[in-house]
Amino acid sequence: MGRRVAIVGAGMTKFVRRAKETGKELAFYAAKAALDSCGAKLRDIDAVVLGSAPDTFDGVHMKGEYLSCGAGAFGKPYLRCYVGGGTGVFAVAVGWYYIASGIFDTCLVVCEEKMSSYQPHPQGAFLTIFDHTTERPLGPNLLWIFALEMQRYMQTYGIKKEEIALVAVKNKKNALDHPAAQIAAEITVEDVLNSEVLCYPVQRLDVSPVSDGACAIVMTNEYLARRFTDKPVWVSGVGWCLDTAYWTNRDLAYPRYVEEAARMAYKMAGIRDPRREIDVAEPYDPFDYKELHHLEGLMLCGRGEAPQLLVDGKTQRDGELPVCPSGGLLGVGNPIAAAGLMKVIEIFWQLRGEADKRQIAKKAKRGVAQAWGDLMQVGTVVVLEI
Amino acid sequence: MKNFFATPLSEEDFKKKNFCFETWIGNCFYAWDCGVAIGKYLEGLKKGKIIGVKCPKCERIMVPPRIFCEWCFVLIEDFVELKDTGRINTFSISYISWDVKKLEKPQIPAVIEIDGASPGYGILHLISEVDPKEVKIGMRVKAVWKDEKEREGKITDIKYFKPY
Amino acid sequence: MKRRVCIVGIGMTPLKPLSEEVSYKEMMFEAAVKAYEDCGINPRKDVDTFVCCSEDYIEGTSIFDEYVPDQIGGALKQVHTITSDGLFGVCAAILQLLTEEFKVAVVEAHAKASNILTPEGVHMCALDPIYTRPLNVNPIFIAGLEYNSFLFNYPFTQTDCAEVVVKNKKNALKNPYAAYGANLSVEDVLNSFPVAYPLTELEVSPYADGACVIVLAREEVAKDLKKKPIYIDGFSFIQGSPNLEVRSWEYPRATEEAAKRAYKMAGISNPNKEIDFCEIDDTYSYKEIQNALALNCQDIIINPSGGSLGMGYIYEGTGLMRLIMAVLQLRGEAGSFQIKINNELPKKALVQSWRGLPTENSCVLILNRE
Amino acid sequence: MEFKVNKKREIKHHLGQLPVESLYTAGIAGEKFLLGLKEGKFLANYCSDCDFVFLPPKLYCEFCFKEIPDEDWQEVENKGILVSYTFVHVDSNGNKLENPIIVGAIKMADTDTTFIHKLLDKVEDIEIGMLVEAIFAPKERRRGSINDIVGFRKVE
Repeated sequence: MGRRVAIVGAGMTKFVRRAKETGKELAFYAAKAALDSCGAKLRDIDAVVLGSAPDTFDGVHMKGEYLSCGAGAFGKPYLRCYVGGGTGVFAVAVGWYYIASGIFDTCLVVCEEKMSSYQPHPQGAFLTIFDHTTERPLGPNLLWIFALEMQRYMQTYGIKKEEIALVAVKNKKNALDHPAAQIAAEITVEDVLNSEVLCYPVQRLDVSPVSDGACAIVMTNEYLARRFTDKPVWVSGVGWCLDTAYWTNRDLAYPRYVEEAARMAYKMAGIRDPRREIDVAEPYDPFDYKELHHLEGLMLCGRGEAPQLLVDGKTQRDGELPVCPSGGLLGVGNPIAAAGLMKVIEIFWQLRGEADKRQIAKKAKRGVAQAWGDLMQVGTVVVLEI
Repeated sequence: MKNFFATPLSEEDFKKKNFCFETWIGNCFYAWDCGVAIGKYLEGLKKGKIIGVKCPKCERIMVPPRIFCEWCFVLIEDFVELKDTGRINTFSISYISWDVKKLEKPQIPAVIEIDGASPGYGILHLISEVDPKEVKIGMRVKAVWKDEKEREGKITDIKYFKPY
Repeated sequence: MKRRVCIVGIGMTPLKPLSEEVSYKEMMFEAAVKAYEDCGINPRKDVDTFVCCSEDYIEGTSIFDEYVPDQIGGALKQVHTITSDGLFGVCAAILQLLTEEFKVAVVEAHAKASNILTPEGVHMCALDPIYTRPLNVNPIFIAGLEYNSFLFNYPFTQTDCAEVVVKNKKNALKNPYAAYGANLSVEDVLNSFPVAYPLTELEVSPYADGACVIVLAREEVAKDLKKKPIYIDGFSFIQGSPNLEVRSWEYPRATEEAAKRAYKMAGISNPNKEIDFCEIDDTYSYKEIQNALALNCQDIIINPSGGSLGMGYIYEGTGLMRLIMAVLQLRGEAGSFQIKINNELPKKALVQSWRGLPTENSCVLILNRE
Repeated sequence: MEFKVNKKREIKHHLGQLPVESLYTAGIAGEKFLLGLKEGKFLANYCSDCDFVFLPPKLYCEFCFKEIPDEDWQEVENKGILVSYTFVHVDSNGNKLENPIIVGAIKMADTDTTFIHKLLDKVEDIEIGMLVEAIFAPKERRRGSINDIVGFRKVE
């Protein structure tokens, strides 16, 4: 194990459907909030990482360059990393390697997404994630791949829609306590099952919204951490893995790329038995079944067993393994890259006991955040501990 | 003390445009080179055939074709003709188009494992000529081709797959 | 740097104006196979992390990083994209190797420039959507403003800049990987179409297709591989401002800052004496002179490969191609365009790149044969 | 490595596009600035920590990240010095232009930035260092956009 890396501060904007701010201004609000949270100034920062998903959302080519001033990168080393939807959590891995390399002592990690710029509907941007020659002419919708994966998952393990709907119910309710949340609500399983069928088996309330927003964290090496905070949270493991682009050649029932990413992160963190050693989890939940799918990929339960954890109430905030106490993407919102970093920030706050009304019942020492992206292809995992 | 900034605009605001803004329609056009493997694939489609490749090392038969095996990392030169039948690996019933417009008649996208390819090797396509309620995972389907004269070497030379 | 990182393998396709015989995947595969053969490794077993450099608008695909793993041997492995020039990707790989969690890293960048039917339309989308794009002017105006400001503020003439074009295109004639070698006169350059005064058509690097892959490794691993490793003594990458109003028009200040840091890391105090040659950004003729000034290395051999003016501009691959050309020289494998310093192979080289308009940034690497 | 496969094919390309239609908000600082232009005014703002005046103004100082307070916004005079210019002979689609578009970088009075816009003078009259001013579109045609300025012209 190389050098220890800490997260010392975090900040985020409110997640909204349409923001008046430019992408740069959103990035600034988040970055500034993160710096302020640990009394840091921009001059204390050695280097900057930006995470942001497709350029077509913001509608700016070379969007990393465009956003750099809002991320505080002027005159500093700066990279924009990009692994589709997995970017938000992956950006923390880049921050980790900035510092663990010994080259930089501090860094600012900023993730931004402004989806509302894309007209007439942001989902149209997803047409072009499909292969230009062999798939795009069929007119695919983003929901197709989710529906195809959900169907495969349900069929393989005999999972019912009612069980999956419980994720949406839990997360939207959890989000009621999140001050940045976009679509927090008290809903029932029936509401989900009766909502409009978009792409069977995916229904309206199974899906996270499109959002604008930004998140940021401040990372330092172990020697500087206590200069900024009394309660540094350590990045004890990071992992990522990209599966083949030929998604129609894979079994979609199980996210093996998440497992590979988790194995990398757990090995680094010295975790042998994740079920016993992880206290709280923020798996990626752009769709309700995804939370379950990812819990399995993270090896926090056996394959096909995640729905039972949920039905038994074990993943509630007062349960054995609280899952998405923030309210997740389904409740807080889904400005793609920013949503991933929001999950890392939630674990950061939970471990420090600063999650206010969302604070989980058990005393948490170690948590995991995970994101996912591309053509159901990439897993990114960060393990934090206090 | 945590602050959460951002100034929300409503759908109404967006309709009325009561804020300063600019619009832009991107002028971004491409002619992607098909190359060896996809070129062969499209030529095959034009002839009413589905072409795959066989890895010389692991002997997996894969579709869509590629000139490398992503698992063995070796060059593939062996193109093989597959059947135009297969079974549904997974499917959906879509009531919206790619740009979120409502569809009168739902589309049924599916991953179809092609006969002759290794198990699990499928392609994305559409299912039709069937009541959506009848579609099942594992169902056998066959390609419905466009007329030979209309085929142009595109994935849409197969109109859709139908149960048989 | 206490722990050292080396370049152990290189692979590239010759640059061409068109490459319609292969797809982008097949082009990347060819470069990757060459790079792995160059150092004798199997990517499925020996590589720990892959970095790909690409931009969605250039590929015409959103979330393009989806389509990179298979053809470089990275499927179900640690692969990520850095949306920047390949040289920045190299920095990302060096940082990862320095963490000691990884032993071998691969960096890939490529361009299918010929596949973009509307390069100007794509480039327009990079301009600020509120303050600059609505003026509806071709982004090349930024180069025109820089060039004019440079000539006004520094003791150089347009002829000096045209000479850069003549030199680089001539160097490219000897380079089998170059697409745009030519024997031109200064007059030919000055009299070519005035794209954005004072910039003429021949002073702009022409687009090309091609792919580059390099393999990096930690010193202890590098020793056991096929080729003599080329050490990285220093590296730095610096961002300027994306806002044109804050941009430095007459001088590439990001290059100066990046150079300062890279020299410090490499322990170089007099680059003109200590470095044997450099491969630097020459996207536009004046850029080579500007960058050499900021790097303080005007007196050494610049762009013996022909630069991007002579070889072709391959978007994010441009910086990586500069690096590969420098590695060929240091290894003594440059053949027809090999340079010698006092009858010996060069020992130290500098490589620098810039991401092109409208950005303001720079990346510098210092290479050492020993 | 050599490809032994036959590379001769009838189908070479697949045509397509990246359909991107965007609506960009001007943002918090941008809106204030553009509404100023609509009134024929140049609003700039000042970072007191960096002693730097931004035009167009910013929500934050990009050098030090200070959020610039309202009291540090000020109107600046419609007058500036040309620091660089270029004649662009290709349009935004790459087609050659008979009459070039002239673009200037202008340092407006009391600001530390260079404002980018078109120049309306004749090619032969333009020189670095000349004093220029913005020509605004007729009031009824202004909508809060950078194009509320038609261009800049030499001050005689």
